[in-house]
Amino acid sequence: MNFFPESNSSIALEIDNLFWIITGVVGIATVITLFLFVYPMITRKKKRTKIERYMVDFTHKHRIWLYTGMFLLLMGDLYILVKEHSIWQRVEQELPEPDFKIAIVGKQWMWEIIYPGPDGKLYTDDDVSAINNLHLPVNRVIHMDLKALDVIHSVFLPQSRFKQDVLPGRTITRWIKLNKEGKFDITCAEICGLGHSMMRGNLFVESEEEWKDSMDKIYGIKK
Amino acid sequence: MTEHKKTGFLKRFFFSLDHKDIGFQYLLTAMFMAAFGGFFVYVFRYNLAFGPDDIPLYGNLAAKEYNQLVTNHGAIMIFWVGMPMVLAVLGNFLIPIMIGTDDMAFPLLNKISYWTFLLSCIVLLSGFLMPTGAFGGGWTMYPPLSVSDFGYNNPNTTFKANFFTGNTFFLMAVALEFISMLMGGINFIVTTLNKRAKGLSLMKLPIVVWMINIASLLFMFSVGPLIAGTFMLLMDILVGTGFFDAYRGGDPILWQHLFWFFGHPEVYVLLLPSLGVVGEIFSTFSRKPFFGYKMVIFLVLIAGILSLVVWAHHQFVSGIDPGAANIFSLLTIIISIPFAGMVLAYLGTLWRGDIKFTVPMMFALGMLASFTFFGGFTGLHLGSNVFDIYAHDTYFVIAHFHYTLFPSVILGGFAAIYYWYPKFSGRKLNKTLGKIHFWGTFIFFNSIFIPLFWLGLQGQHRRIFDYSNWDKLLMQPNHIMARQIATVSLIFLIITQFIFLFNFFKSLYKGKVAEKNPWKSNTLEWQASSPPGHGNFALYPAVYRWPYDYNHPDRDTDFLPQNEK
Amino acid sequence: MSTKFHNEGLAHEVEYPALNDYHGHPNYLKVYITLLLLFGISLVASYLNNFLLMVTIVFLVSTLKALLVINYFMHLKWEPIPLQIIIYMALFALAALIIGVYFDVTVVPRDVYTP
Amino acid sequence: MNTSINKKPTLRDIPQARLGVWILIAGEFVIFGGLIVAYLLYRFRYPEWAEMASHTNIVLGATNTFVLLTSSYFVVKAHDAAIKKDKNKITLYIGLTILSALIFLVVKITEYSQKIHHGFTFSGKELVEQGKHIESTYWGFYFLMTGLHAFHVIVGAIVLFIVMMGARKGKNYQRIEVAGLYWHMVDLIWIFLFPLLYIAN
Repeated sequence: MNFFPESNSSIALEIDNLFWIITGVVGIATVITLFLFVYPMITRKKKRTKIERYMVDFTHKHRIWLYTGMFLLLMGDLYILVKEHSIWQRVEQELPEPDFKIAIVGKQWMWEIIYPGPDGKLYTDDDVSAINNLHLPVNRVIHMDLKALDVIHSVFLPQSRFKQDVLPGRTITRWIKLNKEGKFDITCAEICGLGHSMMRGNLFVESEEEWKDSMDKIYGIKK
Repeated sequence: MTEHKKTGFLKRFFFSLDHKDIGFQYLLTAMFMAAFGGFFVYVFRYNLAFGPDDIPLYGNLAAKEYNQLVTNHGAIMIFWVGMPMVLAVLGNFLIPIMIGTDDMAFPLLNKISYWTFLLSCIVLLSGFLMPTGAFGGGWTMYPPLSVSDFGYNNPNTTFKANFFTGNTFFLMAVALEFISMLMGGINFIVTTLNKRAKGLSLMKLPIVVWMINIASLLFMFSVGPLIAGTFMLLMDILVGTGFFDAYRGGDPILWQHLFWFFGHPEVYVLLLPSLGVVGEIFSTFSRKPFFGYKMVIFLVLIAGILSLVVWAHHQFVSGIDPGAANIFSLLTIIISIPFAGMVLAYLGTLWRGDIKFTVPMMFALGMLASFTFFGGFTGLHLGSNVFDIYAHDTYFVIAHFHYTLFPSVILGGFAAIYYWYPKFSGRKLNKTLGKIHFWGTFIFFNSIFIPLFWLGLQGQHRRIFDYSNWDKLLMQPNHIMARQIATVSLIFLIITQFIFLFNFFKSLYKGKVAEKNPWKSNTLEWQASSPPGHGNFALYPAVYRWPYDYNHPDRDTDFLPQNEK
Repeated sequence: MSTKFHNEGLAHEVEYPALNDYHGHPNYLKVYITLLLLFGISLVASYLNNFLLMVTIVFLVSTLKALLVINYFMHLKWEPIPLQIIIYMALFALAALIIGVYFDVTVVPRDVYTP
Repeated sequence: MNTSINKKPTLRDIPQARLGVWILIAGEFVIFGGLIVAYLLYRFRYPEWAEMASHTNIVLGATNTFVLLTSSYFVVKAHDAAIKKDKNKITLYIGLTILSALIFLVVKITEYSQKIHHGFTFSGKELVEQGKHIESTYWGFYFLMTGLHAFHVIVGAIVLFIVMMGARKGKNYQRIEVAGLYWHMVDLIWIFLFPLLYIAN
C-alpha cells in the first residue's frame, strides 16, 4: 500500500522523507511507551509487598528515569528540527532565480491563472488569463504570485506537496520546480463557501516544446 | 448533614444553586448537544462514503447543508460538548466536594453561567432557522467568508438582513459560550483558592482539581483576545466596519491569530481536566500513590505557559511570516517534552501497581493510550512546519485532532462518569454494559480515524462535499473503501452510545445502591454520603494527608482517606 | 448547625475587614498628586516634535500610572503573591500575542488585488 | 495599626469576592488587551491613521482622564471610609465617583456627536465614500474601544450605586472595596486608551 500519491516536484521526496524520519522517531518512542504501558498490566497479579507498591517518595532514581525519557524525546525532537529546518528555508524562505513567473488568483470558485504575455513580464497590459488550467514547463524554477480576490482560498497541489493559503490583501510569492510530466490536480484546501468542492483545477506539466505550443494556444485565443 | 429535601423537577433543574445540580444540568445539556453533533457527523460521513442521496433519517444532502453540518459539528463538539463536559461538569461537580466545602464561592454566578450557556445553545441551534440557513464557513470562522459568503461584494447591506443570518447567530452563540465559561472559570479558581478544607494545602489537592484550575486559567488568559475579536467580527457583519476587511485596511490573518491564540490553549483546556481524571483513576485502581505528583503539576504549568506561545502552528501555510514559523515549529515540538514527562509519570503510577480493570480504569487506559500513541505522536508530524505544508487541512490533521480531542472529551468524560456515577447518583452503573460500551467505543473510534490518517496522507483535503472531482487522486477503490470503513465504524460508534444512555438513565432509578466509597478511594468526595445532600458534608472535614496514600505500609487497609489522621 | 472552619458562605457573611486581611494604607493623596503630575507630563510630552521620544515618554508614563493605580489604589502590592502572578500572567499572554502577530500584520507589504 | 502589617495575607485569608473580582479583572485585561493589540498592530502598519488620530479632541480626552483619575481617588477614599464604617463619608465619596462617571459620559457623548457630525462614524461609510478606505477602520477601533469602555463605566457606576445604597443601610461594607477594584480597572484601561487614541498622532 502506498502512503503518498505520486510526486512531481523537487521538494516532494524531501517532504515524504521527513515524514518517515518523524515516524521513525515516533516509532521508537512508541515502542518504549508501549512497553511501559503493557508491562504493568501483564505483571499486575504478581505478589508484592506493600512497601514495593508504596512509592510515595519521588526519589532521585525516579527523577532520573523521568528526565531520561524526556531527554530522549528532546533528542528526537532536535533531530527532527535539524532535519526540517534546511528544507523549510529552501522551500519557504528563499526564492531561487525564476525562469518563469505566473500569478494565481483564487476566486469563488475558480482559479484564475495570469500568464505574462509574450513580453515575459507579469502585470503588464499583454497579460493573459486563463481559468483553472495551469500549464507549466518541466524542470524550470517557476515563481507563483498567489493572491485571492474575495475570501481565503488555498492553493494545494497534492502531487507537488505544495500548499499555500491565499488571502485577500496580500500577495505571497512561492516557487516550485516540477520534475515529472503529466496531468495533475489543483485543489482548494481552505473552505471558501458553497462551491468549495467544485473548485478544482488542472496542472499540466509539459516538456519545453509542448509547453510552448500550449502557451501559443493560450495567447492565440486571446489575440 | 442537612436534610435532602425532595424538590420539584423544575426547581431542581432550573433554579437550584447547588453545584451538583448545576453540574448535572451541564451534563444533560452537553449530552443533548452531543446528540446534535453526532447526528451531523453521521449525515456528512454517510454522504462521503455512500453519496448524498437518500441518507437514512435525513434525506438528500446539498453542498450548502454539508458545509453547515461540518461547521456546526466542529463547533458543537468543541464548545458545546467538550467545554461543558470536561470543564463545567467536572469543575462544578468535583471542585467543591473534593476540597471539602459546601458549594461554589459564588453559587448565583454559577447559575448565571449555566443559563448563559443554555442561551448560547439556543442561539446556536436557532441559527438553523434563519432564512440563509446556519453558518457554514468552518468552525474557525475565518473572516472574509464568515463576514459574508460572498467576500467583499456582500449583497446584504441592512442591519436587519445581516442580523438574521447564521453567521451572526453562530458568532453570538460562541461569544455567549465564552462568557459563560469565563464566569464558570472565575468560580472554580476562587473556590479552589479560597474555600479549601482545613489543612488542605495546595500541594495536597487532588490532581484533577489542579488540572481544572490550570485549564480555567489558561482559558481565561487565551480567550480574551478572541472575545475582542468576536466583537470586531460581529461589528464587521452587522455594522459594516472593516476590522478584517482587506479592502479597508483590515487583515484577515489577524483573526486567525486571535482565533488560534485561543484555539491552541483550548486544546489543553479540554485535555488537562481529562488527564486529571485519568490520574485519579490510575492511582485508585493501581492501588498506588500518584507517581511524581509535584513533578506533574510543574510540568503542566510549563506546558500551560508554553501553550500560550505556540498557536501559529495552525497557520504555517496560511501566509504568516516564514521566519516566525521556524520559531513556532520549534516551540511546538518542544511542548512535547513536558507532555512526555507527564505521560511517563502516569505510567509510573501503573508500574508495579495492583491494577484492577474496572470500567473507569479501562476508559482511562484507553484515553491515555489513544491520546499518546496517535494524538500526541502525530502532533510531532504536524508540529514540523515542513510536513505541515503537505498535511495542513488534510484528513491527517482531522485524524490527529480527533485523536487528541476524542480521548480527552469522550473517553476521559466517560471515565469520569463511570468513576463518579456512584457518588452523584448513589447508584451503580451496570458493569457488563459498561465493558461492552468501552470496547465498542474504543474499537470503533480507532477504526474511524486510522483510515483517515491514510486518506490524509493520500492528499484528501478537508470540508469537501464530493470527491468525485478528483477521480485520479482520491477516487481509487482503496480510497472509497477507507471512507466506507470510517463511516460504517462511525455508525457503530453511535449505536454503541445508546448502550451507555440506556445504562445511564436506567441506573439512575433502578441501579444497585452504591455504598459510600465503592472504589475505596481516598479523596474527600468519597467521605460524603452518596449522593451528597445540599451542603455536601455533615461535618466539614479536616485534612491531614495528601489524597494518594494507597497501600500505606503502616496501615492494614490498602487505602487511607485524606481526612484520617 | 455544623462546625465550620474556613472562610465560607457568601462573602457578605464574613466580618469586614476579614481577619488576617490587613493591607497597608498608603497615603492616597500623595499617590493621587503623583498621578496628576504624571498626567501633566504626558500632556506636555504630547506637544514634543520628536515622534519617537514623545511616544516613548507617553507610554512610559502610562505604564507608571498604571503601576501606581494597580499597586496602591488597588492594593495589589499587598495581595498574595500567587494572585499577583495571575494578574501579570495576563500581561505575559498579551506580550506573547503582540510579538507573535507583529511580523504577520505589521511587517507585510501593503497590497490589495482588485480585478 | 495592626501588628501583622508586614505579613502578606494568604490566598485563603482574603475575601472571596475580592479574589473573584481580581480574576475577573485579569480576564478583562486580556479582552481589552486583545483590542489594544489589534489596534496597535494596525496603527504601526498604517501611518495614515496618525492623521485620523489628530481628529480626536485632546482637550475632551484629557478632561476625561482627569475625571477618571480623580474618581479613582474618591473610590479609594470611600474604601478607607468603609473600613472605618463611616456611612456619611462613604456616601460622599461614592456619590462623587458616580458624579465623575456622569461627567465622563457626558463628555463622551459630546465627543461622539462631534465625531459623527464630522463624518467619522463607526462603520466609516462616509470615509469610504471619500475614497479613504484604510482610514475608515481607525474609527471602527475608536468607537469600539471607547464604546466598550464607556459600557464598563456605566456598569461600574450602577454597581457603585447599588453598593452605596447597601452601605447606607449599614451592611456589606466590603462590597465597596470590591466595586472599587472594578472601578479602578475602568480607570486603568482608560490610562492606556487615552494615549493610544488621543495623544499619539
